[in-house]
Amino acid sequence: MLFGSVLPLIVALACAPLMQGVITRTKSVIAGRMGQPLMQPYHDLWKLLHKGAVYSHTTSWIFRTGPMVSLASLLLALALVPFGGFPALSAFSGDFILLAYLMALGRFFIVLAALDTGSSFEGMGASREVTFSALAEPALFLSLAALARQTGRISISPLLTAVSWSVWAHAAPMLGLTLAALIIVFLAENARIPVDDPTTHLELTMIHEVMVLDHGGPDFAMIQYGAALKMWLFATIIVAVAVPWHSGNRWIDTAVGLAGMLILAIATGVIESSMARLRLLRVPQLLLVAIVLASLAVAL
Amino acid sequence: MSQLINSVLVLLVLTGFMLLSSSRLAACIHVVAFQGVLLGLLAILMQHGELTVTGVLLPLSTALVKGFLLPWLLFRAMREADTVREVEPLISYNLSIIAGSAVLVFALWLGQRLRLPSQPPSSLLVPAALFMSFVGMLVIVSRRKAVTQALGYLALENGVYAFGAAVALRLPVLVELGILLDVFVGVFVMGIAIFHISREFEHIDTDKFAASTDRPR
Amino acid sequence: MTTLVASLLFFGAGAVASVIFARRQRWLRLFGAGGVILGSVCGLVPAVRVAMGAPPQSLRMAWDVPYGSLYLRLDALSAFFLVPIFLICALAALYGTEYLEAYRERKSLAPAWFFLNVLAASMAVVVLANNAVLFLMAWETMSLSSFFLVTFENEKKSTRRAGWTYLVASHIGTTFLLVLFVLLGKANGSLDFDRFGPASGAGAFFVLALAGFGTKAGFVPLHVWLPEAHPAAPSHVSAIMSAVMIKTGIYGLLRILTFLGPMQAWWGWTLCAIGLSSGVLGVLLALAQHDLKRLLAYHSVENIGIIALGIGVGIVGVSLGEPFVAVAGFAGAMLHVLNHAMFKALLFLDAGNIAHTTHTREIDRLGGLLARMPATGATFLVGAAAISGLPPLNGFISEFLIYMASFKGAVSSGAFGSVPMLATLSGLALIGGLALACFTKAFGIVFLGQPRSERAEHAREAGLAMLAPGFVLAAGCVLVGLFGASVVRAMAPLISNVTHLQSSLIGFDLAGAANSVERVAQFGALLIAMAALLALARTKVLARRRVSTATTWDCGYASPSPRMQYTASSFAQPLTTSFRMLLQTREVLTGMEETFPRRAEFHSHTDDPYQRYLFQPLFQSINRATAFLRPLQQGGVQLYVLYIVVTLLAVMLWEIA
Amino acid sequence: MIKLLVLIPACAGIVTFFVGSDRIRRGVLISAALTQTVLSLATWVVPPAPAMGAWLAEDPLGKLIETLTSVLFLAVSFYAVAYLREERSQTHSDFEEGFIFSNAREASFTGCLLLFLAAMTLVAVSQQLALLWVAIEATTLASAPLIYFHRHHRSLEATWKYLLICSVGIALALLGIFFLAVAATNPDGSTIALMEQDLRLNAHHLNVPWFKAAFVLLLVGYGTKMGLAPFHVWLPDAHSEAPSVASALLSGALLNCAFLGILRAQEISVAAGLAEFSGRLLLIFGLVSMAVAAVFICGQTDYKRMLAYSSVEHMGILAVGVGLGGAAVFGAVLHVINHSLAKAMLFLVAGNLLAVYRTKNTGGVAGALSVLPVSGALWLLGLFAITGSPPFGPFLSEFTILKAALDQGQTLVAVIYLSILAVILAGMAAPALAMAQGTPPEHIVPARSRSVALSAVPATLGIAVFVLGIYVPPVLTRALREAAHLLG
Repeated sequence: MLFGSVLPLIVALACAPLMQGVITRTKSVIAGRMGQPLMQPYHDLWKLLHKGAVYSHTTSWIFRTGPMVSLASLLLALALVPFGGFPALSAFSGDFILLAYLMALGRFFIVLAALDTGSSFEGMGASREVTFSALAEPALFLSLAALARQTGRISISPLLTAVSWSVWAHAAPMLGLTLAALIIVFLAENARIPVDDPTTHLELTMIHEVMVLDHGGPDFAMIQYGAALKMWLFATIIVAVAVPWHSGNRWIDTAVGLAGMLILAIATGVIESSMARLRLLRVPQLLLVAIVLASLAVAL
Repeated sequence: MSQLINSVLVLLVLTGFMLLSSSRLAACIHVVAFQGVLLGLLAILMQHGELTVTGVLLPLSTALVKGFLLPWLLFRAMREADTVREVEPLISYNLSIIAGSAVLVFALWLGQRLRLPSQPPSSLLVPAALFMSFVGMLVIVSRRKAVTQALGYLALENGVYAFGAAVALRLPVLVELGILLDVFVGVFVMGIAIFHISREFEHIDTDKFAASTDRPR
Repeated sequence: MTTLVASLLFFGAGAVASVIFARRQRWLRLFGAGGVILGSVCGLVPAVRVAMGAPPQSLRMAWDVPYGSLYLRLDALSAFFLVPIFLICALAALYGTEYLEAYRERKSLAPAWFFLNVLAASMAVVVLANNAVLFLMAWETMSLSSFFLVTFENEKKSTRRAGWTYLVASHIGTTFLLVLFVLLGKANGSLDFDRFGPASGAGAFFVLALAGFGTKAGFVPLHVWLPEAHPAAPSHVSAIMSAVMIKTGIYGLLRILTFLGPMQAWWGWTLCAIGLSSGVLGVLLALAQHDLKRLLAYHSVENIGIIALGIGVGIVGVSLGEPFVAVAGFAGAMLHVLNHAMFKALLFLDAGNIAHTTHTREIDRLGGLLARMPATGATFLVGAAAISGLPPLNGFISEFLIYMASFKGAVSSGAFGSVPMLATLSGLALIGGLALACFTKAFGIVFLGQPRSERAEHAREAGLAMLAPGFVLAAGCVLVGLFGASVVRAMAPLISNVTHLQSSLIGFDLAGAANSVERVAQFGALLIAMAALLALARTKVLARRRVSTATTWDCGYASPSPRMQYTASSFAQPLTTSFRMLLQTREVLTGMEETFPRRAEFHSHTDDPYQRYLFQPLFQSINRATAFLRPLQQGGVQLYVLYIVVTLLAVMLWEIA
Repeated sequence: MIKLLVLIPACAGIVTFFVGSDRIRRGVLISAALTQTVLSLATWVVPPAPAMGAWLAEDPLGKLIETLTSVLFLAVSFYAVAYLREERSQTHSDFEEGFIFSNAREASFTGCLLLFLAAMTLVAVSQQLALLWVAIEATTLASAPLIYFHRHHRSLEATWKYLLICSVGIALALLGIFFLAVAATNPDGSTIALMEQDLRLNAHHLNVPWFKAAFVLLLVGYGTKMGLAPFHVWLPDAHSEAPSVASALLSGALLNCAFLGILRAQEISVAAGLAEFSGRLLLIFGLVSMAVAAVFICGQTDYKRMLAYSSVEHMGILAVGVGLGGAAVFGAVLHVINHSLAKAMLFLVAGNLLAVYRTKNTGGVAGALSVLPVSGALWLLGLFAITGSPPFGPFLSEFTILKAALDQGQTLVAVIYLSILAVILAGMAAPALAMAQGTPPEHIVPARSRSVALSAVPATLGIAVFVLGIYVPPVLTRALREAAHLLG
């Protein structure tokens, strides 16, 4: 049993960077390039872990703490999410509030670390990060509330397990709307196009990437790994809602879940390739759309 | 008897109109002095024939104070003030008289509404007294000089007194004297004030008082 | 009860001693602060005991005042408010001993100590009073003494202005309370609280209480005095006012709820609406501020909004017959009262440390203070994380309970009943996100990066008396974050008092809520452990590598200067622009005209919208009306007599005819 | 004993006119005030026998007003001695317009003060309504010279207005008394004596229309003297131009005496079962007075005028209290005491401010707390007391009136009452706070040592206001109950 609960965590820890690799690969394929290997994120992390560190004179202990706290909070958050047929390591009423706020805690420290450098570019990124996440938060909570209303559960692990085809059958529009809202939140929170462009090299236009300009070595590895975990976490929720396959056999369910993750990664790559990044001023509107979608999902 | 009372009352009403229409300050003081004498007469007439010592002495002293002493004070104040001896009304004399007539009508109406509990010797009593008081106030409101206002106050007081006399009020002597003393001191103090005003302002026009206002400046 | 009376006597003695030793600085400090600290410590003992479940105590004495009696009662509700009051007062007094020294040369400190004692005593009596006259007297004494503390630096015009606003606002608030208590007295035949009971017209009472107590608590739109008065006061007083004094408004509201009988759903909805607008507007306005203490003051509006949300959800829960929603809502609100007291006092005291050494509260003039004031910075970080509602600190626990209540309410009620719950939910989420933005700004700009001015450059760490309260409060934030469950469990009598629900129901649901809180706390502990583990790993890894320092990467620009750093205003700009409609920020941009512009200036200023569009026009129109009538008194005697004549005739005609 | 109450100050007053030595004259003032106060306090222990055929007698209401007047006068006379000592120099330059003026002779000022006290005492103890009238008019005449102490044109103007307008008002009150006499005449010609008690006992035999008319006249007449709007117009001028000693007495004692005149009429009206009619009138005039005061307090730039308008406001509150009847009357009578003490204190403090800052303009006074610490603190205390904040006396009385209004279901009255009080607080606090707080103008020096009495007297009054706010002695409560008993 314990192994079953730890499994989602192990899968997440192991496969999270792979998801980024899949997205990058998808984009290269669509662009007609060969692209980097699927395992490139792992290589990157490995290389970073073996580097030294360079710190700016202006920075303080906050700058060094930021990546650790951020990674720690994401690791704990993952313990709350189920995967495939396996329940989460821990579940209690209201745990998704903790989930959301653990991510907020991580963000809090990353943002402070960015401000610690005194660089105006990182300040700019930090400012955008807090702006967009402040707007993404209500959308996330409303989406979760919509799911909670459909399933009658207020704990994330039972809630996601309770979503089934029968729920879809009788509340398809609501779940659809919720899913749409969740996908927007997913894109925004993980700094994907159309909100942010993870591959841009112009500091003025970036959000997440610009915040971590000054980090290097193991610190940067922690941040990158944390980002991968965060994407995995959101993706898990989306997949659990979109592919509520409960065959009875946990291993089959897990395989289905992994397939779902793959599809989502590819879909993200497709979205990124087919869309341009939005103007920064338009991003709040996109998030507002997410809020409206989620509210509709709850109210209906 | 009641004819006599009636004629005194009519005379009192006439003095009211005279007060409103005279343009000379001195004439006005004379009119008020005459009112004082008439009041004394009225008070004696209202004694119902049973003349007592106090019943005669009080009206006499009233006549003395109101008819001679106070007018004298006012004359003195006027002389000391030594300014233009015109009345200088704020509204024209014609308008004053019209206002006076209106007030008379009002007084008559009020007299109708407020019936005396016991049958009065003359139906004119209450209206005439009220009319006199109103005229006093009218003078205060419509005249410029401090002296005229003191005069108006006196006329008002006369009206009130006339009412007292008219309803044959038997106030204790002490009170009557007290009232008289108050009026006397009042006018006396006013006279002093007028004297100071004339020295301080070089005019005694109270409508130019404006040092203490709350008008937004 | 004897201990409580002794505590009040200590305050009294402190006040008297402050007058007697007005000219002896050392004695003044000793007795002024000693009175507050001794009184608070003395009062904490019974307060904590009753809060943890000891039976209520009361004391009644005759009092020769119309309708009054000296009737004090310490029950769970009072005790729960009394604990933070005493705690914060004692710490603030300790802080004041050092903080006020800066004013010693310029002015007498006697009023500051005198009124601090009076304020502490009057707050205690407010929550203890069991008679309306006594309550009102203590209430106004509290307002007056805090008014004098607010205007301590009255040589500044802005402070005097703030004082006036505060005075007028609290007076208007009290006016509603006068009516409220008189009507309650009329309905129940006595002005003693224990005679108050359910009466017809409960809705009207509720509205009156909302207006009266809401003014003190700072509910939007009655909050306008708050961002003026709190920053103007000396920092330890700001801490008391923001942390506990405005909570007496919440106390009053809850106390009134205990009288009113069955709760109606619309009360809850109203409170939710007020809470939402206070929370969102409070945090948005805070984001737009440039003054650190003003920013904190607006956060008080925000947090009061969160508390109102909790109470509102709780009331809706009671009226819908959902005990869990009710219990979690009220428990969250109550816990947030305690938590906000701790972290807001902490933040104000730290802001005081900063103002003390740099003589400025302008966020954009500060920077890099963490290196210069490490202890202040660390405690401020704890406070900032706590107020943003981040685990594992106390702010998260209370918000967590309110979230849970509204989730539960949204799940189990019909479409109609779920609307306020969902509004609360998304509102809380938005508030949480914005608060995070605001405090990353506050902490990031003030403490991180490089100093933006000479003053910040030479900042020095405060002394022990000013740091110790911060440590205590920071520790409190962590401890409540980790052991909040036991506090929640102790709230059963209090919640049954307010909600009139059966205690068995409350016990069950409270246990449920407490269990979740406990799990959260476990995660908090794990989080700390995990972070420590990672830190260990990182040190291990880096130990063998080269660690060097360099200039901040600035796109290749070699010598960045402090002036090039991002500022607080620019940090908040995307959000203030998004909410332009609510904030109406005024921006003035000059310069940038020639090809090589010499000088460009940019100012932005955000007025309080209610101040600007509601209260200023209101007071201006009163002024205009009086100015319009003033020519009535124009000086001429004739006119004056005419007034008399006309009035006389009019009344005669009216009454006689 | 009752006669002595009136005669002591009267004789002392006449004597002082002729005393040349400052020292003796001041001694006479203090000792007369002291004796009178002791006597009037003695009447609380030993009820005095009625005098002059029961024309002079002490009923609970009269006793209260009388004692209050004596005590206040005693306090003010201590202040006055110190004040006169400071004002010794004969010529002053006016601080508003800069001209040179002199003061009136100190002998006549002191004499008039004492005569004023005698007249006020007579008002309080008269049971005969016409005698009451005589006494009230006498207060006008005795106090007019007090206003004209500083010999310059503004004070003269104020004196003239005071004299003329009050005389006109009082003349109307006399007419009212005559009307009352008519109302007291039975159709058979027999009359009820114009004694308070007789009228009250035979109130049901009164002729109603005449009584109503009489009440209106008395209300307008005495209301003029009391400062009910719109008859209050003389009041701000007189109270602001008079020296502070006189202002304190005018506001603190004289207004009560005029109020007593109205209360006498109200007692009869209540006995006659016409409380509804007279109460309504009082209520309306009370609220109008409060509103008018609010209008002129907001934006007021002269602090003595501000205090004067505040007196108008409080007279309005008294009228509202009595007009409401029931428990509110108790509040109103209590408020008489609270207002007198607080307002007298404020005027005396204003005198101190005036002496140092040499301006009556609120804008010219700042930082009083640092220049005159005691006076500055008392100024703030007075501000909060007079605006009805706890823990000061006026709060309790205003609260009692409010409670009565709401208990009677007069919600509209309560709402108007409270809103006006709020506006007045806002209007008064802004300038008054700025006066006490802030930094004093540079040319102001707290130099010259001032007599202790100048701050001790207002401080004593301030303490009294505070004590009455947290403790109403049972003996006072009983006296107030008795006094309120006959007023419905």
